[in-house]
Amino acid sequence: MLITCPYCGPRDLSEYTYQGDANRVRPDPASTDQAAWNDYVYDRINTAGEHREFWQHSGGCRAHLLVTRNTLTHAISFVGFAREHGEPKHLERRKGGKA
Amino acid sequence: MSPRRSSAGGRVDRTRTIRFTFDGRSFTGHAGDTLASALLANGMTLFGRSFKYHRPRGVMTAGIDEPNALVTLLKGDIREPNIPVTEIEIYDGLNAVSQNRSPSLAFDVGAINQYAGKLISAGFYYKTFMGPVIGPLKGTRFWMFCERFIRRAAGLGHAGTTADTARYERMNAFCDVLVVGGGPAGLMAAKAAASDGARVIVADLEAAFGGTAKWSGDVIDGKPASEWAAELADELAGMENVRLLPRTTVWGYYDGNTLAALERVSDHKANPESGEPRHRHWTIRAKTVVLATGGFERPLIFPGNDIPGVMLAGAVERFAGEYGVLPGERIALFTNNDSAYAAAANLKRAGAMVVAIIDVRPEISAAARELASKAGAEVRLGQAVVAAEGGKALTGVKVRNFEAATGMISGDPASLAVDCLAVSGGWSPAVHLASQAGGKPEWDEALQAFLPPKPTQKWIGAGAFTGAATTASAIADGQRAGLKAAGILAQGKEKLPSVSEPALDPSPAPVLEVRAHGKAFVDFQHDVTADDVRLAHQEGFISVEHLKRYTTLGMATDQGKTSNVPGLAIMADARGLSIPQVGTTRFRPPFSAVSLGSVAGERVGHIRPDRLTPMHDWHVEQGARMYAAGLWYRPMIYGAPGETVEQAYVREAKAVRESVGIVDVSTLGKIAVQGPDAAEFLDRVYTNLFSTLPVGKARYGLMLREDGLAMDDGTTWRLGENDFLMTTTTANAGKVMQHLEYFLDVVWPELKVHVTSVSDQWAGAAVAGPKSRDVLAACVTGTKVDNETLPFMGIVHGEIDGVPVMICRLSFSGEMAFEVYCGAGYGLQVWEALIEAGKPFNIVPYGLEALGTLRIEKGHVTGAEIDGRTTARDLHLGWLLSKKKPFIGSAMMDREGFVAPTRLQLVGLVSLDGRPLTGGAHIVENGSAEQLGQSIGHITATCYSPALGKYIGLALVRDGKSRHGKRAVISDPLRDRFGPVEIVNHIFFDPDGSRMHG
Amino acid sequence: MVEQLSPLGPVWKPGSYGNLSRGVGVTISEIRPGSIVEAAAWHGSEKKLIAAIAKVTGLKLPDGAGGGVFKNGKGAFGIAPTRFLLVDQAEGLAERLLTVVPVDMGSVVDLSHGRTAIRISGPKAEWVLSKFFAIDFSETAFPLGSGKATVYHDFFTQIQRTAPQAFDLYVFRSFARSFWQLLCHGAEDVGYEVF
Amino acid sequence: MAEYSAFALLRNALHGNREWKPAWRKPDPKPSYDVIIIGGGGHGLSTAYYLAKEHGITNVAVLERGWLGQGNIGRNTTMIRSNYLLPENSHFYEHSVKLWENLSHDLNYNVMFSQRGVLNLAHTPAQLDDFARRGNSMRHCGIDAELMTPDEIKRFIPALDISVGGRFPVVGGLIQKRAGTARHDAVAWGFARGADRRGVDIIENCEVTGFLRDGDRIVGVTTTRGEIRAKKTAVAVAGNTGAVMKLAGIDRLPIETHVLQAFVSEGLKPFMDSVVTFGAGHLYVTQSDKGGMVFGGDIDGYNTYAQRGNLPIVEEVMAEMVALFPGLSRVRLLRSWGGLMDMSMDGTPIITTGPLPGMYLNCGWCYGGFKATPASGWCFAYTIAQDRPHKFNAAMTLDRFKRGFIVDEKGQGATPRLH
Repeated sequence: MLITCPYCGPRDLSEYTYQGDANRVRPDPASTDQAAWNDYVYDRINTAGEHREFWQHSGGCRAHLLVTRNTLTHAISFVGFAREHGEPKHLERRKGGKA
Repeated sequence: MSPRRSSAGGRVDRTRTIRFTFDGRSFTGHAGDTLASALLANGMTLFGRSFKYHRPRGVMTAGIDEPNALVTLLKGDIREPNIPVTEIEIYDGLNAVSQNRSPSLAFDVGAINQYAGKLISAGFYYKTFMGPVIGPLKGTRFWMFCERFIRRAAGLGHAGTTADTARYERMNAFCDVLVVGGGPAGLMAAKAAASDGARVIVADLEAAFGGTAKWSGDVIDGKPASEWAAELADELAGMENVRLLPRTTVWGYYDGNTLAALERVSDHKANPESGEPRHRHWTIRAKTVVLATGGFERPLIFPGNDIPGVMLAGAVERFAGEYGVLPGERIALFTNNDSAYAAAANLKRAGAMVVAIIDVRPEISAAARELASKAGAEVRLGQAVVAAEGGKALTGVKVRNFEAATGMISGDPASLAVDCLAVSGGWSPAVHLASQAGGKPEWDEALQAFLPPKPTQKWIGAGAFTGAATTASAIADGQRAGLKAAGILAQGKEKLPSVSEPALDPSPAPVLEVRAHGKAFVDFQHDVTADDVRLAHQEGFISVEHLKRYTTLGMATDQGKTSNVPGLAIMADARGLSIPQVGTTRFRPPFSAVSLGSVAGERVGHIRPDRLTPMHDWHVEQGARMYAAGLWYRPMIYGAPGETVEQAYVREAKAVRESVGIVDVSTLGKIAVQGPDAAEFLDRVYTNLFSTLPVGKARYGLMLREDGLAMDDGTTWRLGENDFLMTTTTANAGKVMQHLEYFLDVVWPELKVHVTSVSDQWAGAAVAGPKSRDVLAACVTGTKVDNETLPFMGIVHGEIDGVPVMICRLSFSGEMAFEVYCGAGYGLQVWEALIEAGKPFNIVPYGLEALGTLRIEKGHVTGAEIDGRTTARDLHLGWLLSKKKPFIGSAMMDREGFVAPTRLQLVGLVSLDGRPLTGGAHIVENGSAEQLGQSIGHITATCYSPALGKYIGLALVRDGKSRHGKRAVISDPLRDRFGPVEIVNHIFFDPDGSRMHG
Repeated sequence: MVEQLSPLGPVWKPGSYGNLSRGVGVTISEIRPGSIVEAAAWHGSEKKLIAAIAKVTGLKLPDGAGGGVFKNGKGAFGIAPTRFLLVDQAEGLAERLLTVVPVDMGSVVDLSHGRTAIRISGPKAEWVLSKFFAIDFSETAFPLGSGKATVYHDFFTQIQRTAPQAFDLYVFRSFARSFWQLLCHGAEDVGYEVF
Repeated sequence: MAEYSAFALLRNALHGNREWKPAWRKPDPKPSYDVIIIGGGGHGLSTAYYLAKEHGITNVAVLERGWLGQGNIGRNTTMIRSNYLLPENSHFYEHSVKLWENLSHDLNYNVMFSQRGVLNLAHTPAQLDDFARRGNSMRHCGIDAELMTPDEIKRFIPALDISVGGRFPVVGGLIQKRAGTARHDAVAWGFARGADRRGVDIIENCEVTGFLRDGDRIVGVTTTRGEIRAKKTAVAVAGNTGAVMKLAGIDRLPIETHVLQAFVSEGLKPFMDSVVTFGAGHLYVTQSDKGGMVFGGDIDGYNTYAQRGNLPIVEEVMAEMVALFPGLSRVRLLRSWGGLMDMSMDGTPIITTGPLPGMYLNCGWCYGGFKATPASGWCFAYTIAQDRPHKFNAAMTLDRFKRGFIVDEKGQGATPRLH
């Protein structure tokens, strides 16, 4: 499998570390909503099809990437920097500044 | 010249004689021979014994699809089992032996099995060997008793235990176009693709390029096809944008157009050149792939079809055409299609006597008739071979009338005396790689074959792979594919070579089996007969996968290349369905068997690297026993002559408590955490506060995982307002780095923080003991090291022996101690300077064992306690859990199960019988070797404590805190260690820390 | 100033080895620059950092991922978004950079001891490196001066093409000895020279 | 249906094997059952078998989308062991081993369970202490375990390079002698035949397309072969748990589906008579009765439903294989395959009532599924019949994550690729 790192270009799977499901929503750090935290830490949508996930180019630029990959075919339809494409909830919380 | 070798023709060099050995007997062959062609030329017919019935078997094919003729190659004690003779290029001194026979190939006692044929039919072993339900042989015993004999009978060749001395290596390649298969289609594709400068790789599993052109007898551009192909290959070899890979099997088609290929670099040489590998494992990343892998001929299924001398027609043709070897003196052909007629004509041209062509079809094309008369062969249409006769060699065949539509047999048998029967059941395109790439092959009724699926990755098919039947169409196909693959717009007027070849009918008759009395084999190596397939059907194993698994059809070393379609056909017939309705099995890597060594590549003999500290060589010179910690090597003890491990670490630990010792801590993970938000970031990452840490001070910190369990601990030093140096445990350095990067990239990208691994930038030495400050005072310049300048957890910068150093006063040992850091390149120099300065105080270098002893006495935790299952509170680190702020893990750390009183908590243990405690032992309230107790926990670390004069340990014990002062029992049945212990506080020594603060 | 000790120790053996029948395929040497520094900008400050680097080193970094330049013993190339690896024969580059890289621009980390620089050059350099790294070393994919960060199993490596047939490899110091041995082993088939 | 035995073989041989009957019937689905089990894999079939055998519940249908046993029951490295660290796992897997020990007789089908031992190699003193801790934990749970010295190991497996190329010398090992291997397909066929003989309907080529509900209660399923009602509906579909549970509106579970590759070499004469695992990497090896070396390593480590792996794992596994057995570098890899693993968040399976009324869930096997086959079915059958877990699967609940009663054998936390 080749993943095209937006910085390094197409690189072999062996250069990457899988960092898991990118559909999870991390609650606000101060939140004490146990259900929300449990959902974030333990539950997965485990999609059969287009799956948003994080990969770290640990054997290259070390950036975390947001990858959309079809779990039935392994075809990759999108790769971007996680810091720019992390899931929307992050963006909202960011406006609130440091947590 | 041997009896079976024609006087001319083929690409063998009759002027070069090569000597080799088979089963201890020496033979000669010629340059260009395979072991198969050389032995056939010597008149050999018997090559091996089958898996189950041990029936005599000859060569059936001329390539990698060979199911029968497997041998073991010997290089001294190094063994290479199960290699088809058709894949082996001979060289002087080649030494091969036959397999799966005893005592000899000619006389094999295992052959008795064939008389038990009906008894040991498909799946018989599931129905017996279960043994009695009571008595000494109940349970699994009886089966295991029988199994021993079954295992001895099964298997093929013997593997060796001697380490292989050959070299293996990997190679990464990138190209615009990878052409798989160097036949006419592949060569044309390569030429077209390369014409515009594209980077092209052409791989072919044979020694010489050309594929069928090497023996087809066609004429291309007025030349013999073999010449045409050789010239084209030379032309390609001369282009700098083309790489030709002969003897290279592309065996895996993985995601992202990544293909794996095995190049047999020096298997054909008596001695490889210096540094030359035996096998090279290519990982090829191609923008586009051209699959021109050709096809495999299928056998026909009839009684006796496995007798040595019954071969595939294409193979017989190839032996004659490429190697100038005639596998028989009187050859007959048996076919359901036209291709055998071309074979007959070529055989005749090579000097063979072609007795007859038996064809199940009532009539045939004019071209076929013409070829038959060229071959001088009697044509018997609407007939079939109902039996092949002979034992270790074919003596003749029986032929009767056969109705293709119904399979009905009639009329009196005619006997033909032949010593070679060339059979053809039509051709199956080699769709394996396309199937691996994803997608299901599609059945073509006219060609009676599975054709490649629609591409699911970037590949284009060409030649026989696509079902193309003629050389002309293959060539045109190849050119088209090559242009397309390289993205060159076809002008439509690209010059195509002219081909003269007979106009044969590509469609075979839909007949693969002749049902008559006797064992008719479908999978030759595994001895799966047509009746076995029908038995599977009868017992309900009717899906392709069940058929395969129940009968082992297609599971042999040839991976069903010859048996797959015939097997399906018989099942389809039994179920009254069409072949595609029964389905095909999905092909997976490897396309054909590859050596384990080749895929291991250059890592054979270099499984993982050594990671060394700057002081490594010094430790070794001082006689340290080195300990592998992950990839690192660290001193375990600096044993003096005659010292036991315990004596050594006790001596070292004592020295630290009494005077001063020094230990190499360079392996600790070190991460530079920099930026205006660095302090804020650390507050979120650690359970305790770091924003309040003043510049020039260090603080101990604990990290949790998101799930609230302890992850790692260490000290972090504030070197500047925005500049921290984080240290982690040796084992978790990489994990923590990734943890920090994840949160900075994914969760808090708004933070202005950079993390950089500086583990290798700094050498570290911990100087510990009451005299440690005196040692520093004696060698450090540029700063004072007294209590005011360098208080506990303080940091100063200075020089040792002219080398800039950074010194932090912190203690793992519980003694007054300092960690001295300097550039790794200066590590040894500073280390030696410290040793020198320490001489007056009898400074002692100490290793991991002493380090462990000192930390156990102090109750400090390491990976053995922070094992991914413990909470901060379990380890008495609750005081580090800040209430002032959220941090990673804070939301999850108070879950019911994480605060339950039944949890394992850290305690100290003291051995009450004066004997050592054993690591990994369990703790029970009471119990003995005879009567094991209930485990209430386990020991995580043990030592002899010189400070206490006792054997002590740390343990994780259920509700441990409430057990202080209570007695318990160490229970270690594995090492038969039982005895009384007292459970105590985990801090054994100097609980108020006066010594390190002092 | 004290001299850095090489991590290669006893495995560094000058001489010629392997199959030299077709000449020397590659030359392998440890180059020992005085400074190896990683400089990183906050997102949005890349241009400012590139200017600061130019000011101190005189090296003008081209735009674009992995872009780099190597001249008269000085090298600079991109290793990650907003991050650059800088190499100088002279010591003290980190200190000099810190004078022009304020905290609101980015950060500077001295790796002069943390990374070991190995140069492999010669007609077979691409061939030998391709035995380990899964990247395309051809000059079109890996132009002169540019750099790539990659990994071969445990060996994280940053590579700059410093000449048409030469590559400078930066590996973690603690791995350098094993890496050196592997590289030499891999060069035996083409013949190699160590100095 | 006729008993299998040596005598039956002989009798049939004399009659040209014409009398063998199908191993199981191929009935059409009835409109309703007491229990429907979704998934005709090892666990589903064994659940049906034990429902009938232990609880007398025979009005049961096993619904299989494709051909019976097409999942991991036929795609594993056939290893059976109960050498676990945590008692919650030990007791469960030991129960399984005990069922294995009599399974061939129980099923009248030779599943070829061969107790040739599973040996874990240790390469550092610390690792040996870890193994000792695990072995002692086993012994305190009444499970056999022993330590071996390097010399004993060398004698036990002569082909093994106990210096591992000098890099990871073996300092000892932990062996469970009652552990071993079995013939994987036979297990599926044996349970199928056993369940069928007790009246269970095994329905192949019957894909579940949805759940029938009465309020939020599950009262059956819709399938490609029509509607089937049931008092109780059990799900045992391993890698496809997510997809099937989505049909019931459960769109999140503590499960990720990954692919595990497995490998087999060409057949060899007896080379090694045990199961061996490499402690300085991740490799497990055995030799099948047919002679092939059967081995595997880590999962590929990313979410996937494609039964195909990638090259890096293949290369790693071969490198470790040759490091342990330097004599095998010239032996050839014959086949590889990929199985879908339902990786749970703590590496421990889930066998539970719910999550919806009328529903029962069995999943999260990571790659311990094969050895668990009998106990999984046995415990799941108990849970379905009694509507509460047996003590062997009491810890394997779905809510253990919320409550913090994690059973994390490897201590890796909620990172499935590391379990």
